[in-house]
Amino acid sequence: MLRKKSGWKSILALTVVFALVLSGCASTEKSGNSNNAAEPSPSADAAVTAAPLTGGELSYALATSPDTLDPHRSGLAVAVRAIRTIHDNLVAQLPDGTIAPWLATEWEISEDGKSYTFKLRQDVKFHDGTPFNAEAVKFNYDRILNPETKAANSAALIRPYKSSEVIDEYTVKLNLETPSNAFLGNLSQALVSIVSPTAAQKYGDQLGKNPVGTGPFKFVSWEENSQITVERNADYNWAPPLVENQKAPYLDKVIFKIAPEEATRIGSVQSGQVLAGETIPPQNILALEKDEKLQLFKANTQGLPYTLFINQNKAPWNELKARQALQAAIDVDAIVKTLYLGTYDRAWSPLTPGTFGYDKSLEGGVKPDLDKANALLEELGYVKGADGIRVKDGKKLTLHYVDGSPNREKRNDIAAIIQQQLKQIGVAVEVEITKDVRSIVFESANYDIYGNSQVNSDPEALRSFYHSGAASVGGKQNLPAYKNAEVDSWIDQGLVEKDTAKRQELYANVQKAIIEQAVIIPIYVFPYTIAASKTVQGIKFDSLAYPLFNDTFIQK
Amino acid sequence: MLKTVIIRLFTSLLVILGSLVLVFVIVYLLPGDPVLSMVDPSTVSPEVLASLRAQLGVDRPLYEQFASYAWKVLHGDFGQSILNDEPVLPKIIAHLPATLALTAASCFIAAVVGIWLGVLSAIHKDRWIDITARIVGLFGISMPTFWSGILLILIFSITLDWFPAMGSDGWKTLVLPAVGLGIVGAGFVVRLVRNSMLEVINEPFIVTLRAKGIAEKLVMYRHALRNALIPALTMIGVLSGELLAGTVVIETVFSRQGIGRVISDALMAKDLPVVQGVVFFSAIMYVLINLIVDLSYRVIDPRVRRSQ
Amino acid sequence: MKALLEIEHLTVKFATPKGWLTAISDVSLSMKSGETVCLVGESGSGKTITSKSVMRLIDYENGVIAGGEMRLDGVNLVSSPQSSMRTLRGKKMAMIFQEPMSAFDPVFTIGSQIIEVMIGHKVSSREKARERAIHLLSRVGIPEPELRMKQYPGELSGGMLQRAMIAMALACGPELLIADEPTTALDMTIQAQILQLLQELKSEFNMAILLITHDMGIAAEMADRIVVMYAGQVVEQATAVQLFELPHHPYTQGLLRSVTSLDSDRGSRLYSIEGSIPSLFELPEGCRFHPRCAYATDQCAKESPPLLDINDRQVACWHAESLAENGAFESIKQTSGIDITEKTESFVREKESGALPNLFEIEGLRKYYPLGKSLFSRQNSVIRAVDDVSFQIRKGETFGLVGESGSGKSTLGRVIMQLEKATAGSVRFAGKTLTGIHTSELHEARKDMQMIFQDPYGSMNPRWRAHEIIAEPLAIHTSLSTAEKKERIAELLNIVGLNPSLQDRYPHEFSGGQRQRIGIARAIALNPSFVLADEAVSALDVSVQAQIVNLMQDLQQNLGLTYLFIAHGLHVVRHISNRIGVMYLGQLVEIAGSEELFVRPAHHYTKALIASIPWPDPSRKRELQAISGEIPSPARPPSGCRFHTRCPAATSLCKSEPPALTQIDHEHWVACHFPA
Amino acid sequence: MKETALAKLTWPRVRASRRLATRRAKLNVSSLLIYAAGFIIVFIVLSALFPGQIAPYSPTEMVMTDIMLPPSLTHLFGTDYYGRDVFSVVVYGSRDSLLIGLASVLAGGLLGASIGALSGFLGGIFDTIIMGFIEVLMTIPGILFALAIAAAMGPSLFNVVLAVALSSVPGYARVFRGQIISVKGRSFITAARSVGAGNLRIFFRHVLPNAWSPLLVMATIGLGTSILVGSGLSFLGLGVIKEIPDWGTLLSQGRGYLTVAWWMSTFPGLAITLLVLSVNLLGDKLRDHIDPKKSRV
Repeated sequence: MLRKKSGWKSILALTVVFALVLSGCASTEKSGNSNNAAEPSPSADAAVTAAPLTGGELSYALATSPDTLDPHRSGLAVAVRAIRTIHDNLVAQLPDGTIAPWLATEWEISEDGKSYTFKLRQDVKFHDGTPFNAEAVKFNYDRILNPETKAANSAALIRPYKSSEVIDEYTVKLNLETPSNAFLGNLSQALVSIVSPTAAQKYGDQLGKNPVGTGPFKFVSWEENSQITVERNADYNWAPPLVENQKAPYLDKVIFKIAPEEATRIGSVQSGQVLAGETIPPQNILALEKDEKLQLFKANTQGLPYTLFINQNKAPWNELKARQALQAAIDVDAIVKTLYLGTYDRAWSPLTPGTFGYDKSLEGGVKPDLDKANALLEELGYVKGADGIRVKDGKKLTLHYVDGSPNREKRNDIAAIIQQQLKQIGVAVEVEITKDVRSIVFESANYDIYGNSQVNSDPEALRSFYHSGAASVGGKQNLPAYKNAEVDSWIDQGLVEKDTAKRQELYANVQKAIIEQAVIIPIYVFPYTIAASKTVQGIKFDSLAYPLFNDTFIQK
Repeated sequence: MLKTVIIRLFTSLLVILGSLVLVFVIVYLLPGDPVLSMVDPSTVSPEVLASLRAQLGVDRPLYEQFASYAWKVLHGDFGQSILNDEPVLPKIIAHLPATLALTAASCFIAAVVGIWLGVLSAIHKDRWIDITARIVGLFGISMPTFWSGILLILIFSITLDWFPAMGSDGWKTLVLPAVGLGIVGAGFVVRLVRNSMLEVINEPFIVTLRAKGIAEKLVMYRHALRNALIPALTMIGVLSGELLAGTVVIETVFSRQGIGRVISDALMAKDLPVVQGVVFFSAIMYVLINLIVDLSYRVIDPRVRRSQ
Repeated sequence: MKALLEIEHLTVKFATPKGWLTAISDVSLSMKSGETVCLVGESGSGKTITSKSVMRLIDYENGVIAGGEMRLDGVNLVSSPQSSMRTLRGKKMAMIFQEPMSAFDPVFTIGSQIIEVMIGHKVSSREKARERAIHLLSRVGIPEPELRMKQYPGELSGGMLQRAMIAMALACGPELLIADEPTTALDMTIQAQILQLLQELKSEFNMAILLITHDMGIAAEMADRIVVMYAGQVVEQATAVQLFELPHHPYTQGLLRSVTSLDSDRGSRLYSIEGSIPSLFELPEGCRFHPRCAYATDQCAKESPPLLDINDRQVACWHAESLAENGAFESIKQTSGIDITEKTESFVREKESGALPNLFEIEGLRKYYPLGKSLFSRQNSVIRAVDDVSFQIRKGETFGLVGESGSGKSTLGRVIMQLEKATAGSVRFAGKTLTGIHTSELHEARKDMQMIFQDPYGSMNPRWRAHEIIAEPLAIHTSLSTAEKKERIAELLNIVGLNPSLQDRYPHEFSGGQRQRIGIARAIALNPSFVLADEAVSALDVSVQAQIVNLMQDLQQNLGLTYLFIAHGLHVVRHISNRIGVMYLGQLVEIAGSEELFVRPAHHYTKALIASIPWPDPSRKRELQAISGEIPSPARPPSGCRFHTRCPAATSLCKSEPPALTQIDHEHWVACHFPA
Repeated sequence: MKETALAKLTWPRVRASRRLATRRAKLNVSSLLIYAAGFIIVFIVLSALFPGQIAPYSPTEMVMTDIMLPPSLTHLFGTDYYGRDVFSVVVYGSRDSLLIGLASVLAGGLLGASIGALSGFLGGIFDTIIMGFIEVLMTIPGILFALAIAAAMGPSLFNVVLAVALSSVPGYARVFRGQIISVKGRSFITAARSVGAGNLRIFFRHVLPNAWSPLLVMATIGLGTSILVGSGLSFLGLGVIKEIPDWGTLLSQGRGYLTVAWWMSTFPGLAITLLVLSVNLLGDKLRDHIDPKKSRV
């Protein structure tokens, strides 16, 4: 917008872009669950047909600093962007949710669903020359279980893994405590990718600074807070079906530049100092779409959308009517349109559209209705006082809204808007923005509403949020303090049900129940967005919207 | 002279020791269980938690913890990052050059711009030049650095494309952050030099110089400025301390590597060993810079030198 | 002979935050080459502004020449731009200043600052300039000039710096040397040395000297002609002899009469001009002196008198002619010599005073200041500010204490007052030992001993009003009611000669003399028996000095006070004191009755001090008898007799053996092996 | 000949009067600046006291249809991404911004001054210990100190004030101690002792009244610094988040929109800058007034 453009040209460009965005949306909707496909811009389309060029460096601006490059210890999505380039998994999850071979060529699941036998590729070597084999797989998964590893998210992902048996050099059998439909999907996640056992033993704690995997790129250097460099693994020949190029990547190097300040990151992309930058805020997306030199890649994340959990352990939110009042009073559409300017999709269900089992029928179900909300609160005996805040038995109707800092994805702003929206129905919202979500929310359960999201590959993710057995908060309750035996059983069945259609139905039931009982207020689906120079071609995404650079090349 | 140096060294050591205690106590007083922020308590067994506590030593009394910490620090062991087990000292050392370069460059800019404007301002006291120079200087200290930093990026990186907006490799990436931080320093220096110059200009010896028929330029730049800079020199220590602290913000804005980023990240993540290490390290730097300034002051100023 | 410097009707204004200030108006004077002209006047008279105007240095101080003409050797100094003024300054005319300590750039060596002038004026090469600088330094009497070249100003004493300053001024061989109070900041003995040096150099370099001074004595010693200024105007101009013989302007006359000379009658009151110098912001109409003038008429109040030629001189007074002819001014010519017999009477009086009881008894008093503790040497270095002093102050007398700066006289005063703890020795006051007593007892004793300070302004809390300042001792030591206090304050103000209506003013709203009166009022508020006056009149102008001295003498008579009067100005001490002690490097070297001391000084130091006083009588011009050298550092006092390094009569005995204070006559004690 | 003499005489007069005119002018520009600074401060203080009278809209009213409108006559400073009137938000936000500055200066100044005063007046071993402690505190730069406290205690108005206040304590302590010591050495203190005044009397009646003015200057300038440190905390995500945000938070929130809706961050940024600038100008002026060395003609 700082550059001058002739009026006609820009309008033309705009229409083209809009048309494509619209058609892109339409096509994703048509293909059902494949929302996570890259949204190609016109030249990108053209370029796919152009022959890839080998060589070049891709500079890619990351939004925060990775914590570690040890996949098993990392807890940050940003780390996964780099981890993904260095490490491979046994299996890959395709956009439609199906599981495809990767480092494992084929697998068998035992009848009781408690053991998985994988046949492994025999031509794979780690970057340090260590051969990839059944021992390596066993080492990796055992490593995650080992407390000394201080595994983070990977420990949760690998559950209910119990042990491994090396059948032969290239066959490994994984034993589970209980059967799990989510297990294979989870195995596709970068956080449980395979690291070199030699390197892990050699570096110990410091593997995170010296990662060695089997991935398309080899780790070169990590200048903390500045950049991470990976270079082409020339021997690479075992890419997942997610990408077209099965051999070594075209790029010589990918340089992840760490640029936490939005303005800096986007400015660098705009001025061409980096070829690509991630996490583009909505207001800039609109502007960048108009930039002739840039293109946008966008992939919706999977799992749980950003959801506001209403804590039913706090009165009056244990009352269905009170929660329904909130549901009716909060104008999610307005929030999403105002804050995300149409670049984020509104969420309707506890699951994102791309996730298996997503119940599309929920869409358009909840509509803002202030009268209804007011009426519901009246029914509960809350009467508006002089200051417009409702009172019952001398107690004001307040809502303690806890959100974390820093203001990720404008979530604090959602709180601000909801504060104003609920004022209209006489609810005083006390917004608490805290750095210490852990102690306020997860230790002392001191919140009426708290918002969260989770990137996941399987609807099993619902368990830790809605199953009464989950006790992530204070060891006593799940986030909404939701206890519903029916929902519990559907979730339990969903984990083991082998029939896809039946499983889908189970999860649909769960979603319907949760929305009907106003357990939560789903807000938005987060799209992972990359702005890149138009010379950058072929950025792909895995099922969780992490970028893949196997097909990427730079046009001259 | 030697005596003074030794006394100064000795007090510096005491101050460093004091700051070691302070750093330790501050970190100790930070609320929240560091162990719980390291791991997910729902996935880790109490035994692991206990072993982690023992490993960190947080289960022992304060003085014992301090003694062992001090002992380790004495041996160059600042502990390990809670987040990724990285040893703290190498981490600091790795980040130090970028921050030092930034601090030095911004100090340089602050000095050059600040002295220049300060002298102009003092010579033309109460005229337009003075008022302009003061306003310019005051703008430097009145603008939030993150804002001026972003404005710099907007103008010189995005619009004009003269300098990169981010990174810490090469002199080009140093320019904008150094300017962003330097204008803050320049603001302080302008005020300092102006006041100092005004004081010196009123000294009787300036009249003598003029009475001797020395050219006004020489009177100002050779004599007055030299006298004015000597007291200003003492402020370099304070200034570099402030600039060092300013890197916390500016390094984030310009996505630079450096100590400032390390400390702010560590504080957010309650990565206590890193916090301790960086704060202590910056205290040492502060003390060292002040020591050097103090000693060189004694060498440069014949008045102080005489009184030794 | 052609005039070197001509100033005609010069008017200078300054821009101040309060508006334009006319600092000098209509000043005219002319100087011939080789002539010494003295500009005399009290503070605020505009003499320094005049000299700075000649150099056009006022341009840098918001000053503007609003009218008049100045020519130096035919060159117009008013219209010359600064660039051409610069070529004149330092070359054709040079200037030396009052404070040699601050007149040098502290961060450059002496040598480089002298060479800089010559290089700046392109009179010689750097090498030649260096040689000349060394030559000049040695000429002005600086030992080891090569070494001094490399030293910084802070490493030299004030006297040495003033010599160096003179050397620097001479560097380009100026035709006009402007000396602005060149000796005011220096000790008596050094002053004599510098004045002597200037006399020598004047003829040697054939310069004209414009000497600015407030000291009529110096003017008498040095001047060919004297220009008297008052409140920014010239009031009288005459040759030195003429002026001292018969001053025509009432102000000049008053000024000359209020000078305490060494042979004035000690018993009598000093002559003083009433009132104080007007502020330049509120100048009176007509003749600026008329409010203080005894002869003022209506005409004086309305019309400003022009500078008229009367009797071969210039006077700005409507009545000058008639006053001079009518002999309204008694001849103030000093009688030559000191007639000892005339003074027998006072001797008798002093002898009687010997019978008076002692109020203070000071025994072996020492005060050492540590010079920072040393890590490496066990030996503590100390400044021996007061080193073994014993004397008595008798009830009702005034004991004068004189000595150069660094002699320890003020420290001695403070230790006696118990404001500082003595290192050793005892002080007994009215029979009670003060050293080492309990705080509460000391508190009681303080009621009886009060103090007047050198800097009346500094000694008052600037945020307090006059009545609060005076009331402070009352508030501390008495339980008077507010009304009683008020009454007492009014009474005190009346006693010290201040209008009680001024009591609500702040210190800065008073003139120097008025402030000192407030200081005195505070000191006598509790009716003390003893008052220490520490350089109480040194900072005041001559005419005001006389007023304060008179006031103090009146108070002594009326209230029966005992004074310890510390000063470096010998005439005043002589005038007010019964007995005088002379201090040198922390020790008392001589104690004698006031007349006795001046008539028959026994210590060579006392003798030198007396000899170095300039006499306000040009007819008695004499070679100034300056002793050589400067006072050594009290941290490293010389062995034996501490004065031996400067003493003309010193022998090897003096170097090794410290002389004890011994009585040589009735009431006359001296510490000298070979008293004069 | 007479004519030339006359010409010679008149010329410098003309010259002088021209110079008089310029001199007078230069005095005015300086005071004009002070007036401007005073006006800005008065306006901001009024905004903080009576925001309702100045702001045309409610600071919380979100008009979702009017988001990110550029400045116009209806919205002087434009609207933000919530559709709030930026001018109104800035006017209301002045209260917390000023509060952060004032409260932290007051708290830090009082604590620092008390420590400095005691240390300087009592002297001796007490002074040595206190100043040693202060010296140690000085080794940790103010911002870092504030950052640590804010990070530890979490973002709230009180904590930000506390953080900024505590971080400024050593500076105040040092300056005030120096001032106390210098006043202690002046001769009117000796005069008071000589009339028998006790320690308490000397401290409260003589030393304090003459020592506090440089502290006032420092506090004035410190007010600016505090506001800036406060906004720095907002930038690092440690600021206060309230329904009506302070300027630092506004600026910090709006900075991501700089290329899209520059008015969102520019006006709060300007408000901070102008306030700090004005406060500094006044502080400088105050210093000139108080320091007799500089007010000399």
